[in-house]
Amino acid sequence: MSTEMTHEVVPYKLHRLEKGPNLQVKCTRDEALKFYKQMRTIRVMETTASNLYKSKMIRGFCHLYSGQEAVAVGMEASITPDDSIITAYRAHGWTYTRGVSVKGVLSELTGRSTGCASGKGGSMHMYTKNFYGGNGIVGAQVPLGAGIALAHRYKGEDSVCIALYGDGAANQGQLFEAFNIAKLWDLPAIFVCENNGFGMGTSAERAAASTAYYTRGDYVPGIWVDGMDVLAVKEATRFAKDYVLKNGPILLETATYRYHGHSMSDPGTSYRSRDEIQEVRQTRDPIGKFSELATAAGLLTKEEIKKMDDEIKKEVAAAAEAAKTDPELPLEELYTYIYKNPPANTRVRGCDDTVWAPTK
Amino acid sequence: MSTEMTHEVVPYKLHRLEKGPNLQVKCTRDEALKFYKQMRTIRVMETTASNLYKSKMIRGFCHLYSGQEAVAVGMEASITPDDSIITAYRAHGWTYTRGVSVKGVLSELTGRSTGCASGKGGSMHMYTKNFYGGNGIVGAQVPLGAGIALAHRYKGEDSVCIALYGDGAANQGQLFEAFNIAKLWDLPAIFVCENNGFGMGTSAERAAASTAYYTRGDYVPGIWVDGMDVLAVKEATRFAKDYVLKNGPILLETATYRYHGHSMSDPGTSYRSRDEIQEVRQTRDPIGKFSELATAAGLLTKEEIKKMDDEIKKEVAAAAEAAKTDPELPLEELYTYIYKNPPANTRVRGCDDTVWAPTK
Amino acid sequence: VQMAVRDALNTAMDEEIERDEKVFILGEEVGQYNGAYKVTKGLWEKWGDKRVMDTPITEMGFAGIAVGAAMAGLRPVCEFMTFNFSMQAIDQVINSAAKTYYMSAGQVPVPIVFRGPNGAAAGVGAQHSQCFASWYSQCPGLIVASPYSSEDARGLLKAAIRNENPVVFLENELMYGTSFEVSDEALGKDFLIPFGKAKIERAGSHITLVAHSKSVGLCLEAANELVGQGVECEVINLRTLRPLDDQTIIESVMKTNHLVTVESGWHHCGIGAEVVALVMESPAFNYLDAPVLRVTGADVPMPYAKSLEDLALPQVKNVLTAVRKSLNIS
Amino acid sequence: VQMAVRDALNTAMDEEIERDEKVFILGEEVGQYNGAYKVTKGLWEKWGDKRVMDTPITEMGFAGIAVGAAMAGLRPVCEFMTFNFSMQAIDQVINSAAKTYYMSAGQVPVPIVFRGPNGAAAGVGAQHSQCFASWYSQCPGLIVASPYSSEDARGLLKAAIRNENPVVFLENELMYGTSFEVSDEALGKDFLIPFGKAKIERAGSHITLVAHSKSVGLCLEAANELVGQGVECEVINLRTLRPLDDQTIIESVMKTNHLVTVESGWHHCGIGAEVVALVMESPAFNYLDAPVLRVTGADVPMPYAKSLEDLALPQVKNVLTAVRKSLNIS
Ligand SMILES: Cc1ncc(C[n+]2csc(CCOP(=O)(O)OP(=O)(O)O)c2C)c(N)n1
Ligand SMILES: Cc1ncc(C[n+]2csc(CCOP(=O)(O)OP(=O)(O)O)c2C)c(N)n1
Ligand SMILES: [Mg+2]
Ligand SMILES: [Mg+2]
Repeated sequence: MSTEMTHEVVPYKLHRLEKGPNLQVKCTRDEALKFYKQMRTIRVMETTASNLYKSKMIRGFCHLYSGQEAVAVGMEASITPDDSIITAYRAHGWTYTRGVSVKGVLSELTGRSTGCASGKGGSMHMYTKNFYGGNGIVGAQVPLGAGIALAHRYKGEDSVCIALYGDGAANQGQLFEAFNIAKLWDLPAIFVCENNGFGMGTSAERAAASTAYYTRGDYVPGIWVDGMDVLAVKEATRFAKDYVLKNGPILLETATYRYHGHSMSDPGTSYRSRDEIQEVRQTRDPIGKFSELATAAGLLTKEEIKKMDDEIKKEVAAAAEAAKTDPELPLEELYTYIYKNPPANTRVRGCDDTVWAPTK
Repeated sequence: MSTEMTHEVVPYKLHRLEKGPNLQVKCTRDEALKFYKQMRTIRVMETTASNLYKSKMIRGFCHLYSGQEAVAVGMEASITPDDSIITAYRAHGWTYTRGVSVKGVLSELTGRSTGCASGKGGSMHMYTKNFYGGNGIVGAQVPLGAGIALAHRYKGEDSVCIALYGDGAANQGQLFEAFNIAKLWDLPAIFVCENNGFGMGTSAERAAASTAYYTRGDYVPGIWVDGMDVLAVKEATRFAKDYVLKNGPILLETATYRYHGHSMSDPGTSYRSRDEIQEVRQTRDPIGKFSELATAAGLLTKEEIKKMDDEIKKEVAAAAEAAKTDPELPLEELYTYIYKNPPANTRVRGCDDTVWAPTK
Repeated sequence: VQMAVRDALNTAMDEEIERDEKVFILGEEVGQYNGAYKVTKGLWEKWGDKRVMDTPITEMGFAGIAVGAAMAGLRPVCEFMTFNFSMQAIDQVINSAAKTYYMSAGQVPVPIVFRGPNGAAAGVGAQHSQCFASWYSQCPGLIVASPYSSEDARGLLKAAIRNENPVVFLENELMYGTSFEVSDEALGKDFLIPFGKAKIERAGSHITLVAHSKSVGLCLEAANELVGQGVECEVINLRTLRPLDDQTIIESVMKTNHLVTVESGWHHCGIGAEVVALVMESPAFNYLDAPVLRVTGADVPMPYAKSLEDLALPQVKNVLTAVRKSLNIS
Repeated sequence: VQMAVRDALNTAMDEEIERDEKVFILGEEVGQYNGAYKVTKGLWEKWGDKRVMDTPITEMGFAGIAVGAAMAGLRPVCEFMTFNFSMQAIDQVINSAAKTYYMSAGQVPVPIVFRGPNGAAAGVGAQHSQCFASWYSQCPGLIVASPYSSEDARGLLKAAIRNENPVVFLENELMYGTSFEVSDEALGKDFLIPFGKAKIERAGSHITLVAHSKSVGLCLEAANELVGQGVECEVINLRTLRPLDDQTIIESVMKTNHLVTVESGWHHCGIGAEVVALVMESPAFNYLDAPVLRVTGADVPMPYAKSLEDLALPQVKNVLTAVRKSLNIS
């Protein structure tokens, strides 16, 4: 078995940068194990979420991350838990890579008290240390992310904030406002466009006058990176983190794809063909591609992979079981966590004037 | 006396354009008379407004256009009354060039019923045919302008809409949203950044990570033009109108300057020096420069100019007199024009529940 | 015939597009995708790009464009995928659409409809469940409609599209699939419901229930239950929130002497509060035999978990509690 | 000593910046220009770029950045040049600031203050004169303060900056220059006014006047005039609009049996409506000897012309009219 491989990534495209990330990316065996495991876990978790949704255990919106795993896993690989992340409603994968257990994610999806937001947040609103959501308003997380970056710099920390948004979100005006301020103030913010080709039922081309998202920051330098290649993402993120700590913001476009519909209620096949999805699955799948690479290089064996798959399946199945059976919060918790440290005698009004509940 | 002159303008800067407006711009004697008269009238009108403000006849905000006259006059020269215009609160000059009399403007400033919005709008909110204000919300007029352009195209008219905004406004997110849609839909919109160097007390450099405003539309082509030269503005506008009718939106940056403070309450000298203002007045003044040019070319004589100046002074003085003495609307008009065609018996509530006024 | 609210809205738009060539629809996914909630289904196929325009996800931009187009003489129907996202564009609704006719002393009317689902859907959490009824209805210059039934939906939407003023049209996602019996008259191409007129959905003599949108259904259910107790509720469907039909409310209260308001938004400065205040200031005050009570959404951001969500929204039992308290029965 | 409201706000911020290094101010023209209305005068010079940040004219962007910074542990004071412009950023205030603590089940508090002048100034027209008191106070998760006097301004702003929650702090431009006598206590560095507690500005036994911000002054003036008629008004300065101090209002009404509310915003779903509704639902209802009356801004967009503007805003005479009507005197 080898202990390290070197992989040549699809060339980056650069905007306002002389020099980009390395084209040759190293990967150790430990990394390979970790990347594979994380990506596969997200995939299985999302498939499980899809099933839970179909059996009506998950309600409302449920935006799955399948197909985009390499972005979350690759980025996490180049940052530390002290760095911060904020993303949109397509948040399950990120919640997991930020350290929440599969059970914490799935139980949140089923609205259980053991969910990572105690069932108050749901699919779109998950949080953990240095992970600020899970925001349901397209684009709103981008200025928030710039603000988190500001806080890192203000406190004198050597940390960065990654703010993620979709190709659809890329046209939102508040992004451009955030880019401008981040550049004026040289904030350590990495703005990441996860370009999965569609914003709901609208293809990138129908929504954007320019789909070269890595250039849309104008005066903010940008990099296009193959978002289906975990190693390319990892290297671009390493470069970006280093860059923003020295120079202020940068923009990454990660070219990726979503396999499922926009949310569970969207079959996802009216605006693209099943063939298109199939083709991506076969030729660009981040997990498939990475395991081929790692086995070919002798970093991982098929057996190891099989074993991991089995373990992951079991872990996720157990988590799903808990997510089905764990209790929801007791009803009185409807009225808690509206305010931090409310005055002792505060009462919250319920749906009629006979209900005045205590809070905390 | 000559009947025409040719003037070489300061070179345009082009963004995503192969070919720009002509560098040699012709000007007839009739045009010269008109341009001079319009620019001078605006200047005198604004000086008069400043005096009316100081004597407390004008209240609230009052944003003067002095220094920027060449932009309004030059643009109007290349469009027709069927084309549309929308601008921000710095609207007096535009209201005049769109066809409202000096009296209509000044009376609006003093809140009189003879004002062009009957005194309901005030300094920031003036309107007339194909002139949609006078908008007080920085940036809001830009999507509105794109919508007016849409209406022209929808109705099959060969008309365009000019939407103006300041250098400060140029960072507002909704501009970028409007640019994107205008480009996707190829709307006949000319977006014009009147760069007068400051947004209130903030210099362009302190507010914008890129002050090359003519490039800020990214995929929207742009032209920088000397905004102190009425002929350059005229020619660029001719080019732009032709361009947008064929190709969709374009962006113009007109480099100009404001002599007064941001609004009357701002002395305008804490963030720039008196010398700076003086220097612009002496070397770049749009009226001074144009009259030099026209007299040197023998298009106008000093005597003619003097005569025009006298007439303008008189006209404006008479308008100011009316603006001081014309009546305000009768009080019952507080309650009119809230809704168009309200049901016959509609009553509007006043400040206490004994007041229920008729409306229309 | 039976007709779902979704179809009532859809046919209303279809007919108005046909009737007036100035009418067009724009918004996110309204065209090729047939609408996020399929309210515009088939319209793009039938009418094409000119009349049904898909926009990028840029509410401020496209709402501003729609308002500009209205100022220049068109009649846009601007869909917000949900009204939650109208907050991004609310300045264009309030400052550009609602105030311009007044600021221009009548020179620039703004005939536009802003429509989309308002308030809580199911399981969509705090950012996607807000009711904007009271915010929008606070602002003079706007008309605010909030249909309950399919008939309301058709008649109010057609009236909105033909109106010369900006209309905020608050639908409810949870009602889209609900079918109602619809009269022949309501199927007519010129079926218009006037703004500012409430509908008495059910006459009764003991207590008045005032509601809008989905909450009207709660009132009717509660009224049915109360019949068994010998209580006859009068149920008023407001239909329009601005202008509010104070007359119908006042007359009803003078008859029943008891009033409960029901809405799913928050209580604080809500529609119920306004109804209470207007009754106070009216001759009906002296006819009140008990204080007016409000049934509203709980004073919390919307939680995701089902049991909590249920508790955060008014239910029939809250209406019953309020009615019984008002009538002092158990 | 006498202190202008402007200075009360200025000293409060200065002291809080000094006290806690997480506190900083950002907004348009707050720094080098000393604030559009000079409320932040001298602070940039004293504290520098780190603590006082000038932003571009991009409310959504900088409000979002401020909220993000608060989520990450700082304590931003985000100035809107006026609250009219907060509409551009209102989604960040409501959806990001107010709801996140709840959505995260307590994991992400958002300690931030949004402040600036609210409501009508003088002669600035319809787009620059709106009162946002009722919109913001509708939303759970927010605290909404509305100071009247210099003491209010100091004590409430310091409390807001130290609070763990998002606070919307509604100032009034027309009051910035007004001076009030300020107690020694109020000059103390730790002078904090608790939220949810109204202040009885003037005790009286015949009628209760409830108001916030500048309207408190109208009530006090009216009260002075009425003394001559033998009428003693009790004037309640709400200070906080969310949470509302219902107890103080209720107790007062049970004493005076008459209530008039006064505010400069529109009546429809306004603060007055909420006060009426809460009184209705309280034991005070049975103590009312007359219906509660509201004095509010006229139901129109704000006109520019002086005479119309005067008529669009509540004046002492409107308060007198309402009081006399309530007491049935002339
Ligand atoms: C401001 C706003 N407008 C509209 C929506 C509805 N919406 C939710 S997701 C979405 C599509 C976003 O697409 P993209 O940014 O590409 O992200 P992806 O879903 O592909 O991850 C839309 C329109 C919203 N949540 N917020
Ligand atoms: C959304 C919004 N934010 C802030 C303001 C306050 N304001 C009015 S004008 C102005 C400066 C605008 O500068 P610029 O766009 O350069 O135009 P100029 O005044 O130079 O013509 C500001 C901050 C406003 N009216 N609207
Ligand atoms: Mg996408
Ligand atoms: Mg400027």
